[in-house]
Amino acid sequence: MSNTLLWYTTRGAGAVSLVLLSAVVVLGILSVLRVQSAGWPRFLTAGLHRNLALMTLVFLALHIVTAVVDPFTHLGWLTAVVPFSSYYRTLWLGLGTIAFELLLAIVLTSLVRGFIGQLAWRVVHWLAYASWPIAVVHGAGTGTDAWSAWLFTLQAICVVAVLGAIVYRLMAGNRDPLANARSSFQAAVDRREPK
Amino acid sequence: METKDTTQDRVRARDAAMRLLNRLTTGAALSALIGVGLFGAVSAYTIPGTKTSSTATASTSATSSSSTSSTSTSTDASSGLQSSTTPVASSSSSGVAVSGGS
Amino acid sequence: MSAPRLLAGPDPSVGHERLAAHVSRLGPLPRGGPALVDLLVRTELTGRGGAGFPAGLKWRAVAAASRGSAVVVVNGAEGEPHSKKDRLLMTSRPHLILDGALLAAATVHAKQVVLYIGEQHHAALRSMTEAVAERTDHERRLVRIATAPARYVAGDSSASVHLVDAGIATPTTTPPSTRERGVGGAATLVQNVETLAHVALIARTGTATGTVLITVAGAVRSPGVLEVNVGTPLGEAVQLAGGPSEPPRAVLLGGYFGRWVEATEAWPLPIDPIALRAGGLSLGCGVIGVLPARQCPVCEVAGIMRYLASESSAQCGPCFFGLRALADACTRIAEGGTDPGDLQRLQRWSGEVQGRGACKHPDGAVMFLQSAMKTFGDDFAHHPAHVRRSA
Amino acid sequence: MTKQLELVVDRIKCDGRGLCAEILPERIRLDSWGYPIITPGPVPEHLMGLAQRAVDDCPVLALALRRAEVQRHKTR
Repeated sequence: MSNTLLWYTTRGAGAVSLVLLSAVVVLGILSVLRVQSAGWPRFLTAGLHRNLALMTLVFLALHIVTAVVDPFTHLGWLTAVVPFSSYYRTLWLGLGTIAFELLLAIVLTSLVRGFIGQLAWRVVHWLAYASWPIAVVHGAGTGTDAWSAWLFTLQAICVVAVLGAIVYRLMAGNRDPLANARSSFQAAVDRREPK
Repeated sequence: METKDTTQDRVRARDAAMRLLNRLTTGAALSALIGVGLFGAVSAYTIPGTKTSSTATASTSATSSSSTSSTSTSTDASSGLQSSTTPVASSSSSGVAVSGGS
Repeated sequence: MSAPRLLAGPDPSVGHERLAAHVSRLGPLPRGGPALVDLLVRTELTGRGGAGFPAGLKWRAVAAASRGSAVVVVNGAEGEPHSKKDRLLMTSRPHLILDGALLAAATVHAKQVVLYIGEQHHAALRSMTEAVAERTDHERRLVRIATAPARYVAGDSSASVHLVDAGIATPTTTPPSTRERGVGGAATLVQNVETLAHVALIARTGTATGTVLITVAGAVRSPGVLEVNVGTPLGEAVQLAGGPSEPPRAVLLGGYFGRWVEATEAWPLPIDPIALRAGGLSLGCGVIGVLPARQCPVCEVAGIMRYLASESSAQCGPCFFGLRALADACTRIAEGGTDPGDLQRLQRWSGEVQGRGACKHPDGAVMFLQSAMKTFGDDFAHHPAHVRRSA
Repeated sequence: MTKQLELVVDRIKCDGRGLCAEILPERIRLDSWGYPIITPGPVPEHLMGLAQRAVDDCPVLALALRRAEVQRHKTR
């Protein structure tokens, strides 16, 4: 396999991973918002969210493996595992490693959600809001052509989509119809000692 | 409030949505694969100076994508922006390979 | 009347019977153990908190799951709006309750006894606190007091365990039942105060007490708590409470989770937890509420349904939304007159709510409504619009 | 004897997202307020895959497959 082909594959897979990850985040938010319509049941959003998340891992693996095995890099596998261990572009590559590891944690905990329990799963899942921006910064900060028009456009689309979804979520409030009544009742019967 | 749909209707809707989910997932996977080729090729064209020979390597996929006009305009834009980084290109090619475009 | 009664001894109105008087009147506390469980099973003592579960079976289950670290929760929350008998017992016979609790602790191998008392029952809290202080060091170390919020569901056994554990008196999902996994994960016996007082007497005499505490409320001349022999006709109990203060229409038997019975059918009913259960009724928490003929039953039912809906802890959707929908439909009929659509909705929603909560709150409310619609069928079917009662 | 599993829902955890009823309408329907009503009894073998999927896809982990109660009479 040609080195240059590896190099282009790394970049292509990286760009695709960012698009997929952004789509996964948007779908996750749409799930929480209980979006549905005729012909689009809620489990479709959830199923797509899960399938695309697994797909993101596949393309990230492609991104990382092609980068590491590229003989020009001399980076070694350590860079893929330990953040900020790279001699080159320490910060930007380190962010990429962190984003990947957070995502891996999110996916792995989701696969064993039944064992670790809903609360632990939720806490880890909130890391999505850390993983995604770190990945964006990694993509924007690294690469000689990071600010080339096509990548910039791609990143802009992803950022707008996710930020839009986040704003929508914040404005929509809690979609659990019981949330308010439940918390006010609990406040009424809460006899915990004030600490 | 009343559920007019029979169980049969809801089973049909479920099956249709399951098929849609499979189609969307397959479509996403294919698009992603094509995307890797496309973005790889685009990046090959947009990186100035380095690896003129590499363009030929990627040309099979690149030729198909180069027909899009946006690619050619982005080439101009990036080459303008990248001019300052050009001297580093030869040494950075290895680094770029790791970090490139995620 | 051979067997001793719960309220024998000094007049309950004078307050808490001191430990010395209690011991000299009834003798020392016998030992707990498997024999006591057999005795409770034989005497067919049932829980007096409302559910009416056989005490002996419950003790046996907790003892089996105990592993030496069980907990006894003495349920004196008494959140039922018209019930007063648990309070009267706590303020007048605290040592009878403590005796029963200590017997339970010894029998199920408990290392902790929690007195769970409604925080609005100030006199009961004071009396129980003083009674604990009169006990031996060993007993005092075993017992502690936790206050229950003044809410209907706070009396649920899982809510009492949740309060003791986490400080929040909301019911939790069962199974696991509190008998298997209660306070701190240990097997827990949650037992009503009256039930434990009966145990204290049964353990001493070896026979059933043969009495039951009831609260007669509503349209009677002197409403209040009575101790009657099991089997006493309901009409006789109402006479003991001074008799109806005006022509009666119906009786609500067992409190807000209870059943409505037309007055004429109610008078011959025996006040006997087991016999009533066999007849599809329930003594529940012992409340006997007399509804006067002058009052509109539909309006009364609508008011109680609104109360029960507001007392949902809003943890389970079917209970919270279902009871609200049922209460709203009752209120529409009460205020706007009968609408056949609402009658149908009451039936359909009742079916959708029943059995679909973590605790029995929705079930109790639906049973109450179902019995009301059966007993007051004509009133529901022909309720006029905009009734303004000058009562 | 094959293992008999039945669907149970934790009423307190359930917040009425409704995915389970979409995935397994054969056994689960929603009440007037969007909360699942589950057909009692063991899940037939040919629906086990979908039942497991409904369990896995519940966003709040409120649905579970438990060994069916031995008792023959159903209270409800």
